[in-house]
Amino acid sequence: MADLIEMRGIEKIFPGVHALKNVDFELRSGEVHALMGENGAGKSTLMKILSGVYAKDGGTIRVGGNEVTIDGPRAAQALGISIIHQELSLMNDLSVAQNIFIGREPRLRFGRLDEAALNRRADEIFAAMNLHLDPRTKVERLTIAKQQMVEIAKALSFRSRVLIMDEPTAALNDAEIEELFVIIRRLKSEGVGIIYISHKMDELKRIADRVTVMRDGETVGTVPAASTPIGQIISMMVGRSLSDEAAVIPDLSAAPVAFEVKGLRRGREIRDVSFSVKKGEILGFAGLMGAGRTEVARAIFGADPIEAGEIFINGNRCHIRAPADAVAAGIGYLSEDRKHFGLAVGMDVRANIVMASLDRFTNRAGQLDEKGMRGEAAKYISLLGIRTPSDRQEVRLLSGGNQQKVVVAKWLLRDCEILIFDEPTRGIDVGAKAEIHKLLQSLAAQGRAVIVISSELPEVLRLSHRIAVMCEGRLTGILPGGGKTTQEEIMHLATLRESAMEPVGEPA
Amino acid sequence: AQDKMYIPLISKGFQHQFWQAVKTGADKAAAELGVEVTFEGPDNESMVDRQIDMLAAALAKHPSAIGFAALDSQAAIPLLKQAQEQKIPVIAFDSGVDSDIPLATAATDNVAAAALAADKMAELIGGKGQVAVVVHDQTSRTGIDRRDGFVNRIKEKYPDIEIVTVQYGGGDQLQSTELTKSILQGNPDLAGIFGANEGSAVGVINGVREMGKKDVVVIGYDSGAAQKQAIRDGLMAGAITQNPVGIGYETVKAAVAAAKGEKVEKNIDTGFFWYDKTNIDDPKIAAVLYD
Amino acid sequence: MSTTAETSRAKSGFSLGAGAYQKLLAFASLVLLLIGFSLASPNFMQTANIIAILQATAVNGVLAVGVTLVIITGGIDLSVGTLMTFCAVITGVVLTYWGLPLPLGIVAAIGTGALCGLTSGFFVAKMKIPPFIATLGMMLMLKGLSLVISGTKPIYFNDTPGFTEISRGSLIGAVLPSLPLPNGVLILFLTAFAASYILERTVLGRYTFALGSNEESVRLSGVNVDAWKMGIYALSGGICGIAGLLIASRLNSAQPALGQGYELEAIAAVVIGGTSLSGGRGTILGTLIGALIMAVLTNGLRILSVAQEWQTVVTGAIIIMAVYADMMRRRKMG
Amino acid sequence: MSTTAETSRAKSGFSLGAGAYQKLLAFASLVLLLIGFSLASPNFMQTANIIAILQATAVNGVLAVGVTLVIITGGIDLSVGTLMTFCAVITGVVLTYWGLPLPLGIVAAIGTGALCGLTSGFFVAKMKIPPFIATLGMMLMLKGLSLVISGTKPIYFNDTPGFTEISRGSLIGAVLPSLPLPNGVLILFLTAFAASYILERTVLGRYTFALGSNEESVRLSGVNVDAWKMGIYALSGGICGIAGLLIASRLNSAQPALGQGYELEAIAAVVIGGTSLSGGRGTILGTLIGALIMAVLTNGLRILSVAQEWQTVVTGAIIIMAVYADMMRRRKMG
Ligand SMILES: Nc1ncnc2c1ncn2[C@@H]1O[C@H](COP(=O)(O)OP(=O)(O)OP(=O)(O)O)[C@@H](O)[C@H]1O
Ligand SMILES: Nc1ncnc2c1ncn2[C@@H]1O[C@H](COP(=O)(O)OP(=O)(O)OP(=O)(O)O)[C@@H](O)[C@H]1O
Ligand SMILES: [Mg+2]
Ligand SMILES: [Mg+2]
Repeated sequence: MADLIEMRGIEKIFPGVHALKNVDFELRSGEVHALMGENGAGKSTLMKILSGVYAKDGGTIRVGGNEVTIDGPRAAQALGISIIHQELSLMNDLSVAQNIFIGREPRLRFGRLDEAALNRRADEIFAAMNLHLDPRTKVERLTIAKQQMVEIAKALSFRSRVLIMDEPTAALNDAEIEELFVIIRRLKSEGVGIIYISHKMDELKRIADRVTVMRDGETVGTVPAASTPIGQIISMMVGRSLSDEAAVIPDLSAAPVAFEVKGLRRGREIRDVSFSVKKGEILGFAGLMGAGRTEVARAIFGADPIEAGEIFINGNRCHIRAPADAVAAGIGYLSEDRKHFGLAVGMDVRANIVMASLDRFTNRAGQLDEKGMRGEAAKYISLLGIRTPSDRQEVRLLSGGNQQKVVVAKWLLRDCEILIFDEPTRGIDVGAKAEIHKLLQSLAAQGRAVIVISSELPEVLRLSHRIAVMCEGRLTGILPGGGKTTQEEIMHLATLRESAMEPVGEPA
Repeated sequence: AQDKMYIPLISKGFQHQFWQAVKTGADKAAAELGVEVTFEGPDNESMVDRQIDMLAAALAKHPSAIGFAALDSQAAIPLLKQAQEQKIPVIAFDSGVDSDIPLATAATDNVAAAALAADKMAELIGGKGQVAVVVHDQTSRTGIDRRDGFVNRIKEKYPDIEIVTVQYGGGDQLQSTELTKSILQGNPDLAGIFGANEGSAVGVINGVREMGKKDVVVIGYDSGAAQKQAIRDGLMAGAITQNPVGIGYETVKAAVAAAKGEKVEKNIDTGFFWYDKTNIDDPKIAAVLYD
Repeated sequence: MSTTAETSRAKSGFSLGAGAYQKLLAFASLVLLLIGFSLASPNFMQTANIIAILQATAVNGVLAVGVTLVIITGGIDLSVGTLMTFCAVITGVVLTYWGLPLPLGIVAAIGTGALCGLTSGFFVAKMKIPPFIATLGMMLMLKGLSLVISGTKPIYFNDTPGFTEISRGSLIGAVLPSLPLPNGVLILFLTAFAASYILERTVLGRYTFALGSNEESVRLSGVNVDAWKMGIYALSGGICGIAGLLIASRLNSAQPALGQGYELEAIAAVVIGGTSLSGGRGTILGTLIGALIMAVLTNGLRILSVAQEWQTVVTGAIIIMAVYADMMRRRKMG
Repeated sequence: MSTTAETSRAKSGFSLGAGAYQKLLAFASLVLLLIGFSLASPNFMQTANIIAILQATAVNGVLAVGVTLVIITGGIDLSVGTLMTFCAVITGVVLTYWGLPLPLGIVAAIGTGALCGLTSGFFVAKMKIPPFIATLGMMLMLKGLSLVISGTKPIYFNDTPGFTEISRGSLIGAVLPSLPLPNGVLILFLTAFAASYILERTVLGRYTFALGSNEESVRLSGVNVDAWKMGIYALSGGICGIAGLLIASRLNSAQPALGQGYELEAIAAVVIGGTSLSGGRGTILGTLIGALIMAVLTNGLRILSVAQEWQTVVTGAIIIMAVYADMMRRRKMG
């Protein structure tokens, strides 16, 4: 059978970055072809060329055996290629259904819109995805995860021959990932070719047929997914092998409580949440999408208002009304939504890294210490392996994973006593993820209190000294970390609806 | 205040010194005659429809009489008819209204006044040479009348004088200053400049001063502290002044008379005067000048 | 779920009459102003004055409706005022200089407006010139051309009987003598209704919001963004043409020097009406209310015989307060 | 690698002198205009005229520098023109009515400007009123207050010897008689240099860019966003105070009616200079060039004695072309 897509010798050069060097890639119909590689390896760039977002600087593309020129998104759509972009690009002010069918609205005569048909069709797609979402909801009201689901629905609505998924699961929880895989399998059986990009190694075995690995803008090789050990794929990606150690839980019985929250509430989103973190402890937060973990973190940080609740730092009551108060009190919060809340993407890497710590680089006259900032930026660029031509590169030009590393660097540099990381490793490659885990552990070892919110259960299990689980705005229980807790126990608490409300584990 | 007669004056402008002088005259008459007067005008003389809105609001207050300086006579006719129906007498001021509704008009003949400026210019530059004109507005009645009055007189009577350019500075002193400097730069042999209202005239003085051109004859229009000073200092040869205080005063006086049903004179010519270094302190002239 | 759906429907707010509760609240600042002025002066709340206010709103209102469309795309249009004048002048040329019949004059005004709008749209969409500059340039060009074409003097419409009826006559008054609403006001409402319909119910409207929301994402969806954008600017220009007709008819003349400064007032009405200058959200109803707030304010202060310099001060303060009250209300409503 | 680094450093563009290549290119439209006018008229390229052009740039240039700061934060300031006038009037009150010494007048002008800017900033940052409305309200209030305070008449500075020297005198000319640059121009350059320094080298400047880039992310970095924003508006207001001094000194009087319309010209200079109205990027150097382009254009067309109505048309067209050329250049450079 002829390849559905055949890309040969693809070249792409950005100012200062040779992003793709003679890259080959092919896709058969009815296969899931995973594209792997470190942050900045060139995966998204290759896919943007295939979907008509970027023009290639060299090489050929064949679709169904015929050489084609793809000069725009419309051309790609005409060839039956659709894409879920890594960076969400939805229209916030429009409804979900309006977003999905933008450019293809069902119309009545005289250019009038058939809104009813629009919503009906969106409903049909959601039903097929087993997703409960009102098509009339405005996108800006959705969480990142739901927005991701909308992007997926939009791509599905094209009924394409080729579907590119650039990190579709980065924002998703296990339950949604499972739904997505059901859809992928169905599409596969219908003969659709799927290109799948992810940094979650476990997904490879579950869904991929073949794996192509890229490194530094070059193809390293293509291997069958089933018969190749994960370790080998990782070493193809990072050029070395990684060891995967479980968390060693220190004895914290003597450690003082660094941070305590009592009776935090706001409407239906946060319902009487209380917990504490000791110095040197990593408290993991698990829960399904919409459980309210982000809400709790933002409320603590003063980013959103609260109705009731007290916050204690080292035993002293703290009044936090704005993020500035929180940071002054020694709390740092890394947001799950880097594009909107984490980065000024139009500014350079250096400026973003120092954004939360500018007072440290300012003299009495308000003058900035450019040299000092350059030094710190350089330190974190090498520490986290941020792939960027220089620390003056605008952040929007970095790959998704490297942008995430910049946010991480920002909070590492700020050096807070209490650190809240919301999905810190979203979109970060395996190698760097291990680095970040090590960093978090060393922060805790230095006596900091660390809270990690993660939708990846393995990450929660690997990092946490204790695991808090939330469901529908309530803290349903706190479980011990390390090897003592299983995924099933967490899932039980994460789905403990109000009817069965009775906190388990240690009293909150 | 209920029994007090109320007379709104809708003028062509408000912030400029000329209009403030008209307002002074109106207020003076109001105090003497024991009536209440309000004075309003749009920001600039192109805002015909804004003036109509002002007139409409004034009519809604059921005044005893109205004073009106029309930016465009025709545009106001429906409202003037409405005033006529409601038996509200209308007195025109500053320039006439092309209609027989106004019972009286208190105005200056701008064309004749500008022609006098042209005569003085010709006299001062010796009947030949290049002159330029800086006007405040290209489309308003006063702008057109003063420009045409000046330009036509030169064309008719002084064939050896060339008008090299007519430019419009919106009556803004700074803009008129820059404009004058460019004119002087572009026409190095210029003999004289006529500034057609206070802002233009002051701008011309500033421009001439900044360019250091001592031999350019400057003729202005209206008065104001800066122009008076310039005439005393010899920077400005002289200027035409109207009698804005008189215009305001006569308008209110006529309006009160008309409201009482008395007969009023149809044309109240408040006159215009040439003033220069020699007569600026003459009590008759000083009375019509304002700061 | 149903709550969300309802809220979002109310927000999108089509149809000038429906969706009672939230709509009524949106009027709050306006209603407060009306009550205040009524109490302060018996001359305010009278049919003749209310009609005067509405008529004062007509031209600015129509311009504001036009510019709302452009602002929702995330653009701005500084040329609306001078474009209005330019259309009036062209109508004057067609009707008075060439002596053609009235319908052709109307077509000329709207056609000229649409064409100029299309040109601005071309500058913005195809030449990628920032809307501020493109329409600033357009504003200056049209300002100059109006003077050139008219010979810097007003063109009167005395030879076109019935021309003044466009704005001053009253079709409604002919049927209902107790409601002598001038046609100009009727035209404002019809224009607003049509624009609202287009915005909420047609593809063009959908792309208007989409462009303002996230232009790049619309482009990535394969939509011919440039063409639609030009269409929106053309529509907005056509609406300015209507404003040109209204003002020419009201003044029975095309005044070539008029128009500059009107863009600021129109944009102010739009923003007071809750449309965001960063695009993606806005309603025509809001714009109408914004325009009315400004007209009521100006008229009311005049009726109270407030000194002119204080009128300006008070207007500035009330605009800030009205918008602040509106922000508070919306924040409370979630 | 090094190319990108260089480009981005050049983009940030501090220091009016350095970074030669790209800076020179940014002048392209300006240089083209200068060459064109020089060829067209021998009277254009003369010391006196160049100085006249620079002097004509001074007031608008200073205002544009001030408004650049606000625009980079993603805001807008419509009140700059009337604020300038208000500051001039206050200076008049201090110097002429109260008879206080000159330095106090200068402090009063800049202080008043900063205070009014702070107030606008308060409306925007604390009351969350959209900058367009907040500064529109401010514009109207200041316009009215200038008239009220001055009693609707100009305040002259005849009793303050040396006041006119602020703008008209020439410190440089006293040292270098061949370069009689008026102090007004010198003040423009100093203001621009200081603003540029603040923007590129200080925390305030860093936050100016950051706010325009992504205000929410700055807030979530624990920065007291509101305070910094108010600071930026205050700084911008203080700069308008300098403009007030310049214009008062130039006219030897505070003209209370002047100022409206200046905001559009200032914003135009900023946008022509490449600063984006959506915030996050911009340079003072660009603004200076934008202001110069406008001044050269106006002056040149007048020198050529182009009829005024055509001047307007040509100005509009050239502004569009200049910005288009600039866009092309930048796109080519990547
Ligand atoms: N528009 C651009 N301009 C300049 N450089 C770019 C641009 N887009 C991408 N790059 C650079 O190209 C390289 C490849 O980026 P790409 O987004 O393809 O990486 P990726 O493999 O998708 O990484 P990730 O896993 O982090 O998403 C990176 O070094 C990135 O900085
Ligand atoms: N802008 C919003 N408007 C209304 N409801 C919202 C909004 N944002 C979030 N919610 C609701 O708040 C609740 C918690 O949201 P959120 O998804 O952020 O929690 P989370 O536990 O952090 O989940 P995630 O795993 O996605 O990070 C959900 O019920 C969600 O629907
Ligand atoms: Mg990527
Ligand atoms: Mg979350």
